Amino acid sequence: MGVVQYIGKRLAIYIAVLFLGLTITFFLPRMLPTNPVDAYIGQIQSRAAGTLTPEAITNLRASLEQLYGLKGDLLSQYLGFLNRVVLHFDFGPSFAYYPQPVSQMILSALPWTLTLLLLSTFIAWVLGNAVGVVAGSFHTRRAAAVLEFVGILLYPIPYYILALSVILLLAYVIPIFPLSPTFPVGDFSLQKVGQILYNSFLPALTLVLAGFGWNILSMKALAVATAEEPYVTFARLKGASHWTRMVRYVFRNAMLPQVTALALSLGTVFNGALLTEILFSFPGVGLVMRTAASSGDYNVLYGSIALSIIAVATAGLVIDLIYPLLDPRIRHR
Amino acid sequence: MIRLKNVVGSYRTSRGSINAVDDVTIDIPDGCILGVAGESGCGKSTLMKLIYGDIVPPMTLSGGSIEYGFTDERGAPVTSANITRQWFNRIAYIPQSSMNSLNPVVRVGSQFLDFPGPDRDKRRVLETVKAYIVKLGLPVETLDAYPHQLSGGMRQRVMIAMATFFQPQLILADEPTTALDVVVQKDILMLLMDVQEEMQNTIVLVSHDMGVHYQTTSRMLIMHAAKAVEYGDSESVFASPLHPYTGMLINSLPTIGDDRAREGIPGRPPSLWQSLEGCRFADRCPLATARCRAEEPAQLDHRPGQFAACHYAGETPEKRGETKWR
Amino acid sequence: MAVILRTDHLNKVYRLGSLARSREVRALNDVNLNIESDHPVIVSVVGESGSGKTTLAKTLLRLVEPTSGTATIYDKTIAGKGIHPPKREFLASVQPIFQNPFEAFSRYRPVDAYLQETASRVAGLGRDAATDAVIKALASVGLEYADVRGKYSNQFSGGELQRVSIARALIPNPSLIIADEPVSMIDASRRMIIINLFRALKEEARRSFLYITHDLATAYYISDFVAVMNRGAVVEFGTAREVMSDPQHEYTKLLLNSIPTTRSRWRTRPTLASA
Amino acid sequence: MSIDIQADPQPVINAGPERRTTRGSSLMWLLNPRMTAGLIIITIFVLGSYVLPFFCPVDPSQQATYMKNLHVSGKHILGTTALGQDTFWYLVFSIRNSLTLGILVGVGITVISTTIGLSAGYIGGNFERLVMLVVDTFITIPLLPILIILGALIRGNTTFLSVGAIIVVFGWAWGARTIRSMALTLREREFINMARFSGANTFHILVREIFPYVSAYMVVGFINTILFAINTEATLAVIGLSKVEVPTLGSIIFWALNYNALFTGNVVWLVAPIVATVLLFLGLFLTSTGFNAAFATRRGVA
Repeated sequence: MGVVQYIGKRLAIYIAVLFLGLTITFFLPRMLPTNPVDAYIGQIQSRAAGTLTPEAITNLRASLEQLYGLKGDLLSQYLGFLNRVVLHFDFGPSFAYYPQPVSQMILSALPWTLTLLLLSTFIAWVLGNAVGVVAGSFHTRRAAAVLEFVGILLYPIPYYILALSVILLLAYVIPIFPLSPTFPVGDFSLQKVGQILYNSFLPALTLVLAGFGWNILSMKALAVATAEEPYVTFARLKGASHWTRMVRYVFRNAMLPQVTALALSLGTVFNGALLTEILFSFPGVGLVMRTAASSGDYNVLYGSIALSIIAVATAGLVIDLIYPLLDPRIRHR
Repeated sequence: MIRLKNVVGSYRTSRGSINAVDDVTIDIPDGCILGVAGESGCGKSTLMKLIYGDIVPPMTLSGGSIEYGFTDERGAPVTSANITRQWFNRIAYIPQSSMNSLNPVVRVGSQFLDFPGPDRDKRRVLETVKAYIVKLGLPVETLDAYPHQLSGGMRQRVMIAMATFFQPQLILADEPTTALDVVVQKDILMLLMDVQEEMQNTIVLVSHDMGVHYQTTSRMLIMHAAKAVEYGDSESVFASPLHPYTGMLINSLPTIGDDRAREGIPGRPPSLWQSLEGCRFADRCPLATARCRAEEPAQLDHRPGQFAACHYAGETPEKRGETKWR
Repeated sequence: MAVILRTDHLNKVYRLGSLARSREVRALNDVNLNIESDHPVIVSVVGESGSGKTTLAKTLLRLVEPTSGTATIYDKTIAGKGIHPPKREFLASVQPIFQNPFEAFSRYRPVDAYLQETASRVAGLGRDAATDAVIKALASVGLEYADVRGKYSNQFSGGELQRVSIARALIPNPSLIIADEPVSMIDASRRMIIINLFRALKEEARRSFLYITHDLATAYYISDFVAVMNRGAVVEFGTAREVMSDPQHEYTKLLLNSIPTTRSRWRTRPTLASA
Repeated sequence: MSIDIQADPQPVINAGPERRTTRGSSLMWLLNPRMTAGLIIITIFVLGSYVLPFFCPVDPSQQATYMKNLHVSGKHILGTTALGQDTFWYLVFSIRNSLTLGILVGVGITVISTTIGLSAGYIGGNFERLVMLVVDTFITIPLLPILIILGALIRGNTTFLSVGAIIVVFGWAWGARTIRSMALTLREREFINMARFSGANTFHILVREIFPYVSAYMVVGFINTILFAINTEATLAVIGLSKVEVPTLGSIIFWALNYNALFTGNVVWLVAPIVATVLLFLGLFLTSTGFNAAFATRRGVA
């Protein structure tokens, strides 16, 4: 398979995934018995203690349907949805912060999420793989078993448990970090940056720990398998040093499936990031979604989902496009 | 001269210990190509590991000694204890599967550099490598290629270039052409012989193909069930084998133009897990007598430089009824 | 005379890559073979890796559909574009023996299950008749039913298992047995046991064999006819004796010259009497 | 496994009849240290959470049964919650409900992913391409945002089981992907052709030839799915989007967080479910990797 075919195939999958993902987002909520308009009208009704007239309700319903793109039959709704999302990146206005456009709200939260996510994923990947390759290369030693045990202990633990444990340990038992973090908004100053870093430490630590365990385990398994490859045996018989074998032979080869696995697990990593944001009140997309969910701000929810799908699919695409640079078997054919 | 004295190589497993190479004593003269033949499981690969010094658990050199007859940089004699420091220096190894023995994600050229050589200047070494591979009939571009871009024959040439680059005194080749087609196999074997003739070093070649041995070797070692059963000049081993096993091995496969019926060798080598008495070939041997089953034959020189471990090796072929297996 | 095997302009083209940059590999290039005989025969197809010999075998076994052309076995056209012989009839007339016997049986099923199934599903025998057929087939390859029954593939040696595999192929009395490198995974010292078995089965069970191999010497030893393949094409065809002792095609000569025999040396080797 | 040609690093290859193992019915080979540790933990959790409720004096989710925020004592092993529930009993019911959900979802997902994965891998062609596209989409798109919107929409009008159903809808893809790639390699194996020439049809091949090779993975996949399901429900519950009235490992934390257990000093309310979750997940994970390792060793892979 040449590079051109590789890229072409990957792009086709990307477009298909985006299309399918957006379609699922569109149809799933519409298959549920409740719809946002009814839910919202119900909310207003109960607030107004049932004093709304039927005409008022009809008017309200019409304007809400307009707002949510629920007008017309399912097909025209669907086409309208795709048209707005794909061509204009428009999700309508937020309801809770009317008339602020949803896209603007999400885009201002996105840098927070991306910084937290990219940084912690990168650190977890590098640290986890470094520890994993050492554990795998020396898998007969006792120390390697200890390293692997760290992975076993960390890997199955859900994000929310990690987050709470981190809070309990580093903010409650040993109170070095704030129990309820606050993130300043507005113009940046040096002091604010410091405050942000200080408050972001625990959420970042949570994400690093979660990714760390997974990377250790899977890299260790890959490294053990790679170390059995004839080319590593031959390198040893050539008299190549331990370091050369571990880095140039085992790691260079075992890294490739790890990159692919990272691209595949981005969705899960992203989930974790959203959840962590919610638990730490970190002002990213996750928190926006949580707030929107409790106030019934459905446009914001739809927008965040669409954006999440686009972001994760694009990140996966980027990783897969970098892949040929790492694997000469795809690059040179 | 490389001297193997009563060499025993064992594997330790949860079921106990077995000797995969059992009491092998041979002198390998300098400047020869020694062929090692035998069925799978006879211990030929274990013997190679022992000579190469690749002794890692569960395998151990549990008896005997190996003297290499050459010295290290400081003039001290090389032994099993320090042979690993001579890897790809005084002693080199050509593996079976060139396909998988090169790192798939690193260019061929830089794989010439990741073992410690006498010269630390990588650029200068690379220039020498270039000149050398051209001499071995490979294009210069080979060094910039990745392994998957080379054909099987080219890869095996690269392996030979790597193994012979530092002009080692001893080269071990474990089934170096098994994975190749016959036409390429001939090329590679010829190249190996050329290199050996020029460098006048010693090559130990393991192969299951008696034809390969006949074409390339000057001395032959035949192994059966961890024992050395025959050792001598190839010419003489092929022309008039002393051990019935050697004769059967040579004649186990048909030859074009020869219409005699072939039977192969009946039975299988005995399991090394059980205690073995007498000759280990007795159960498969058409000549075996009660003495063979009771008494283990000693390695006896029946001709100058040719020994066999068979009670009846000294008898004339007619008397031994050689027609039974030829 | 019956047509044992005939191929008419058999072609197989594999397309690698996709629309952007495709590469064609011609695995079979206009293969025309015609073997007629009144007696069962052993036909060898010899060639190096990539010569197309395995593709030919797979085409005849209907595991690969030819791009064009047809193949006929014992007067029945069995392969070609759009040709679908009745499944049972096909299985009863052509049976395979595979290269690696350990790969040819599932590790999770006793090997005799495959024999039983062949007897009941392909040969269409009832329960008792099927068992009889299995016993008979095993006996003809020198194995006892009691030693095979209920055992899994890892409980056999390679040679034994290959014989079980041959016994299975014999059960429906196929006209042609196609053996793709059946001895390459078996220790050199014991290959002749299988090779001689083919010869004996040809004489006694009156089966024809198509023996696919890279080993010219064993092909010479058992074959009636030999086809030499190179790059998808049959470059030389004839009786084993003709082809091997008086090769016409340059490629056949090259192959024969490259075999390391124990009869004459490529070049003289120094002896060590002097050393 | 090759018989010849290959070198003889392990002289065992040619060892005689001793090597021939007979298939015993004993499953002792499975018990490596990891698996043993995992099974012990799981057994304790399963027995504890399914048997103990029979001895429970009251409905643990009933609020104001006891005094609020009582400390750990002989009467209340883990104290009481800010809602006046006994923390220990609430936790026991939580574990039981989470486990039940996990097992039900695990069964559902295993059946669906095996069916889809096997058929896609074996049948191949355009069918496989289409299935894989859907699978890749389900794997790539982040699940949590979708669960959040579904949770927001159906909150209040849902049953605990419909939460499980949603998890099944979004959870089958990973397993299907793994099983499909296994079926894909199995399809090329020679014994499939052997079965075909022995007269087997597609259904026989899927069930008799391919399934046994996949079944070991299914056990691993099933356990991992239990982890996934418990985790997903708990995640939703923690942010208040599951049926939080039902005691689960997530909802207990939701209430603890909502009533600021840390500030009020009722740390046990928060720590107890965390410890329970970590132990349970560790047990499940050890069992699945232990099982995997035992199987790999037996097949000579590792």
